[in-house]
Amino acid sequence: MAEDRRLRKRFGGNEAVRDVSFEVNAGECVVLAGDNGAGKSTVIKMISGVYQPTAGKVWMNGELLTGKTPEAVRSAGIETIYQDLALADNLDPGLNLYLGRERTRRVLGLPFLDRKTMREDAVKVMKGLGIVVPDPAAPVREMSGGQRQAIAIARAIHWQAGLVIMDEPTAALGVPEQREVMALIERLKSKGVGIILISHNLPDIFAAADRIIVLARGIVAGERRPAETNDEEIVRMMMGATL
Amino acid sequence: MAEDRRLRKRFGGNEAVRDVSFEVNAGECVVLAGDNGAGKSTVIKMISGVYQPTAGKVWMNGELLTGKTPEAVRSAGIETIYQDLALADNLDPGLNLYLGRERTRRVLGLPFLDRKTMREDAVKVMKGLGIVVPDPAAPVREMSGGQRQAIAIARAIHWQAGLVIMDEPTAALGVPEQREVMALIERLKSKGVGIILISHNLPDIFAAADRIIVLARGIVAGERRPAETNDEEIVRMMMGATL
Amino acid sequence: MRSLLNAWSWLFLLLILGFFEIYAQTQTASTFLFRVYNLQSISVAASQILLLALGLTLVIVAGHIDLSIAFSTGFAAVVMALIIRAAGADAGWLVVLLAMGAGLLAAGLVGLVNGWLVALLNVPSFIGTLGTYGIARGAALIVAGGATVSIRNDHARAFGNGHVLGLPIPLVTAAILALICHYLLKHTKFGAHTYALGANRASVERAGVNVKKHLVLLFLLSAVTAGIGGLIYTSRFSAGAANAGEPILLYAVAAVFIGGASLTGGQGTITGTVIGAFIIAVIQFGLVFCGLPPYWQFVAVGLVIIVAVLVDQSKHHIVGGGS
Amino acid sequence: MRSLLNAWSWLFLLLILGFFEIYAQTQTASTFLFRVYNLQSISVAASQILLLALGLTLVIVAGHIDLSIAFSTGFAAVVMALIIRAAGADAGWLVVLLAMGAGLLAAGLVGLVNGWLVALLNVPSFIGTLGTYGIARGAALIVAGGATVSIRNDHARAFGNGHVLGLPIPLVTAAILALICHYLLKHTKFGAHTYALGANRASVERAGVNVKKHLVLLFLLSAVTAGIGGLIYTSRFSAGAANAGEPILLYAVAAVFIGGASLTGGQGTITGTVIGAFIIAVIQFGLVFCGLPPYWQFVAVGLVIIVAVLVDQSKHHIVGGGS
Amino acid sequence: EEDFTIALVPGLTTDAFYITMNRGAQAAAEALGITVDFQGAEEFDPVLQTPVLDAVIGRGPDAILIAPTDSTQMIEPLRRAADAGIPVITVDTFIDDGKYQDGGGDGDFPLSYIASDNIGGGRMAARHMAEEIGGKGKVYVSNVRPGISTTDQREEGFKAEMAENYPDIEVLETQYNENDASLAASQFQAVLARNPDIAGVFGANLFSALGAGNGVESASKAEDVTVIAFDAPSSIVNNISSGLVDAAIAQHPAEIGYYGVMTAYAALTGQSVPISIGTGFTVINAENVEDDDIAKFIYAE
Ligand SMILES: Nc1ncnc2c1ncn2[C@@H]1O[C@H](COP(=O)(O)OP(=O)(O)OP(=O)(O)O)[C@@H](O)[C@H]1O
Ligand SMILES: Nc1ncnc2c1ncn2[C@@H]1O[C@H](COP(=O)(O)OP(=O)(O)OP(=O)(O)O)[C@@H](O)[C@H]1O
Ligand SMILES: [Mg+2]
Ligand SMILES: [Mg+2]
Repeated sequence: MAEDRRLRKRFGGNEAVRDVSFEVNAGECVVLAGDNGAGKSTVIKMISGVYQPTAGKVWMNGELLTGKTPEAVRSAGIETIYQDLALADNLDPGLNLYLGRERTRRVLGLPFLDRKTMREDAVKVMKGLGIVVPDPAAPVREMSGGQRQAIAIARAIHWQAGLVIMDEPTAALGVPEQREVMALIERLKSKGVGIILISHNLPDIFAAADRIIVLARGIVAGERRPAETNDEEIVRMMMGATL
Repeated sequence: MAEDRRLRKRFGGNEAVRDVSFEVNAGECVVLAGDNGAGKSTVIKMISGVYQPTAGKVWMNGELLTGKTPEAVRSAGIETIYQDLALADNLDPGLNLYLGRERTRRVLGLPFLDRKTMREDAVKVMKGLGIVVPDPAAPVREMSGGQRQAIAIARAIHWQAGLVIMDEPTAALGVPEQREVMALIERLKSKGVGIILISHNLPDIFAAADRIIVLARGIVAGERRPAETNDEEIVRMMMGATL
Repeated sequence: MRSLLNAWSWLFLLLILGFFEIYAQTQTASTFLFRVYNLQSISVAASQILLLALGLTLVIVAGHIDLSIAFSTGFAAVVMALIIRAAGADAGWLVVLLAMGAGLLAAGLVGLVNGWLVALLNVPSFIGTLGTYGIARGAALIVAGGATVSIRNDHARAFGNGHVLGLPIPLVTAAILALICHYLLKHTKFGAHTYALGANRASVERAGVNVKKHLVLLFLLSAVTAGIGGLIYTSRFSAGAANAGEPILLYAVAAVFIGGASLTGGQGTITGTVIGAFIIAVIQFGLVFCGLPPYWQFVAVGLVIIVAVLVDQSKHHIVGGGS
Repeated sequence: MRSLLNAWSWLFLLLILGFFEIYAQTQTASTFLFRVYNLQSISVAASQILLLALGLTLVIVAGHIDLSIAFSTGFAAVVMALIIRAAGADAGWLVVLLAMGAGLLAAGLVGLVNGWLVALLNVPSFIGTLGTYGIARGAALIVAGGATVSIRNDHARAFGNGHVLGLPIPLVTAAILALICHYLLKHTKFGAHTYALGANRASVERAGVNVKKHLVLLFLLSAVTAGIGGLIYTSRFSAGAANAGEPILLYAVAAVFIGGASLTGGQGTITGTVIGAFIIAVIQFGLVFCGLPPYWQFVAVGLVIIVAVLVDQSKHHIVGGGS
Repeated sequence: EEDFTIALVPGLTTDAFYITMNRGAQAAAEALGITVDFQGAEEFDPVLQTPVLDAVIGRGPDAILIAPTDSTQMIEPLRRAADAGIPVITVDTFIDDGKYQDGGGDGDFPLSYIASDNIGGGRMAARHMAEEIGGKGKVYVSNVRPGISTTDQREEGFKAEMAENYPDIEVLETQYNENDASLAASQFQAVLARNPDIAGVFGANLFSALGAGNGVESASKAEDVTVIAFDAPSSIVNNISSGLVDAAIAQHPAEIGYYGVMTAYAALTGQSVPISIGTGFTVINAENVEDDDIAKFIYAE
């Protein structure tokens, strides 16, 4: 479904990612694992259009995505949860959920933002993740770390995407919420949605992954199916290049 | 050593924290556990002087801290790792490490920032955490999520603090780095440093804690020693109030 | 709760009005507030400020600034005047409308250049619009031959000094534009994106919004509302002056900031800006009305601006917020 | 690598100088660059801009703005002139120094008020300093009785128009202040905190820095450097004018932004500001030197400002950075 | 015949008065076959005029005609021209005491001063005002901003004349409008609200008068309030025709420019020149505004 071929990204003198190639099939969850600074976030930003690769190409269902804007990538059916969440801090959860695809209702023929419905939807989606927001009309600036992350997750899963990219989606979540997200990934997979997951949590990685791709210092150190490997090997592959 | 008595914080109409009291002894690690939005970060911000409590008091070694600025709290020997990291994105890791306590050297009697030494120190401290920064002169804006978190950790442990507060310090860290931080906590404890740790990771909580205080919806749902309890009970206490 | 936020600024405006009313009653045994004449004068002055401030509010909410409106106004004013003059003394309604259209086009051109610079070339808006400030100024002066272009046209004059339902036309124009801008900022996707842009550009970009197009539209809007200010100016004074907008720029920016906007973006409302513009117009009128010596007026205007914001600050302490 | 960043602005400055030199050689068979007179005139003009822009740079790096410097300059100029005039025609060095001290105190007062408003009362700096802009303006006019306070004092005149080692004293003063500000911003804790403040106020506060004190010092610094501009003004022109700083404010802000600062703070350098001020001074002098008609000069200055920033932008594409 | 280059530095470049002065200067230049360069600053301000003057000196003209923006502040900058051997003639405004070549004062070096005197113009405006309002009532001056010598002098002359000769006329506080016609209109309306019996306004420059005229119109007081304007660009003349402005004191800027260039030429060709040349004023009002011989005093646009 989605395919990345020989992606490469250079920041000034630092080559953060080199020759990373992999593909994701429908209904499959590919985990990108790797130590801090290995280049995981850089890879997914190249897929989602935030960074332009220095070299390499990205396809989705045969369509070339390289060089497209985040706008075009999103409308090609790829939703992304960024590690820095990318929320508009001054807007409420409802508007953040619908950012770029706001719901409107017509009054005298003119479209008006339907804040109420959007807020209610946000409360509903977040409840599905186990998160209760005390004041859904408050800007997300005033939310706790986990509440903010839940909004970012809600934003990505609320749409009918073909591929969902998740960059450490559970980092700030509580235990029950983490379980909800893992269950969610299973549900998405069963609907045929492809998933790229980045995580540092080994149990989660093994639970969710169909394939694990290990990055080390910007290159692919190896690829394994969870059944074929174990914690120790994966950690060794991650460190391989850092030591 | 440090004591918090009946802390309470109200944001507009939302009472985020109510009647939270606990104390930390030298060389002890107290874990604040709780679901997302339970009020953990709010409690530690009241201790570190970022928020003024609506009611309640904080003492450190008999000295009243309530009403003091973050500046005064920090010089009373309390270092804090904030969940949002609180880094100056446009400065390099060295300056972030030393922010507020910069090193200078004298040239013709005038103090000049000693950027080089500060950078080297930053590289050293981060290496101790298992993190390698490709360009130590780059602003931290250009660092990966884990690298940024390592800088925030480095900043708190680099000083001779009596109490170190850590708000989800390992959320963005890789597996080996998480282990380093756990080892670090042990080292600090053995030096007599008190620790308040916030974490969502149950194995870490049980490994590090001398006492676990569970917050649920802004109140203390219970306090346990790790030996007296288990995962399930802690999770039940966290959820108790949210369900 | 949140909808009451602006209540403080309203209150402050009422307070100044009350102060001047008491002054009028006790010192001059007349009234300040209950004279149509005073209200009209104040509202026309506020309108001229608003015409620069309305579009600017959206630009500032998005975290940018537009200095060039100072001369977008003048450019539009001069172009309109030139066309009417070229058409001769007894040009009809159609010519006046045409001239207005041409004036707006001229202003819109400045807006497009700003948008191009800021959105596509990534020039910081302060410096980019300072550049077009110079260019629009030069262009207006060159077109006008340096001086003010005076016209004699009863239609234009009727438009600038006439009334609709007893309300001065500049006020009506500003009110309609304020409604449109309020609708845009508060009730449309465009407005939501504008707020988000001011808080975190990445959030909007990654949400799949075409930020470049959005920025171009913002600068176009601010140039066009300022241009309408120029049309009103030419009609009111029967003269198109290249520097019509320049002295008002600072007041316009002040109105936006008094209205609750901030340099860093993400904040501000049209209601706030409207109140801000009226606060400025009321004190300028009121201080003269009270007979305050001119230099003291500078001091008093400065003080009132500061107090207006302090009053606005106090709401945060009451409604909540950390530290 | 990083230290080369400014190279582009230098290059651009050299480019304009080169352009004017070629013009001079080919069109007037003279030289632009190799005449002491031209260099001195340009550097004195740049100095007057710099004296407002230097302190302002630090304020802008910290994410704030200071509009009141326009009249801190005038306030200092008027106070200095009044004291010298009061002391009579043949007042000695001591009186002049004393008068300068008093002028600085006056400017410093404005800075303290700004600091108090912004740091302690949390008034946004744009609007707070716009308020003190009005107040300082009124105060300067009231103190001066509305007019320019002219003096006759050979010491003051020698100071404003004299030379040290062949360099005009205004240039020497600006150069010394530039060095001090550069040292402060680049090499001290104070500077590091200023940058951090512009990027993330919370980072500095939580690091245990007294941010309020820091802000007060920043506004004091900017008022005092602007005040020194006022002293130079009074000495150069043998007259203290209340609006001495006003016409240069926009150029000063432009110099800071051309030098790489941004509205949102956290960026900018003194070297950049110095280059910015010289770019402005060179084109203003050079365009007159070339005999470009005045209105075209507005256009040309606008264009050069934009191009200066575009050149500055291009470095980012070469040195790196995402998206 | 020599090809001289003379620089004309106005008080500001964007004012009809100085643009008209330039027309006169160019006419003289054409007649003499020499070149006149028009170079000035955007605002009437010594801080802005000085760098322009410095650059003009750097260009090395044969003579400089300048309207100094301040009588004391421009002495030092102009001395640099004199030191460079460039003859200086001041037009419209002066430096020091305005009496040159008499051996007194710091600014004694210019060769000649050619102007209509602004204080005198202010006095003339006052006399016309007094005549129109019948010698009694309240009037005020609408002015740009404090610190501009020409407009300050018009105000000064106006007030002095009133104080000396018209004891029954009360001159209220001056109002400063920053060159914003809209603010000038609002100020008139506020003054009127405070003083319903206001009898007249003296608009010290174009925008002050335009604004006052508009304020009078909005208040429907065109019959009762006398507006006297200073300077006569055609926008004011239009307002005279339509009755909003009662009279304008027109200076003769084209004459000033013409005589300025002629004087400079005379000096450059070694002839002696008068130390001062006064050009007159013309009062334009509804009676003469349509006259053909008045048309030449209306400023260029
Ligand atoms: N905008 C940037 N400019 C310069 N260097 C960057 C930039 N973004 C990332 N880098 C560098 O590229 C490398 C890879 O970063 P990346 O964020 O992809 O790591 P990651 O694998 O996501 O790590 P983590 O697990 O810590 O989030 C790091 O060394 C980082 O410092
Ligand atoms: N500045 C603020 N203004 C208003 N409400 C706030 C603010 N900060 C936090 N809150 C609210 O207070 C509650 C507690 O927040 P807090 O950040 O303390 O939670 P937490 O326990 O740290 O959660 P997490 O594990 O998700 O970080 C939340 O409901 C949050 O929305
Ligand atoms: Mg990452
Ligand atoms: Mg938290």
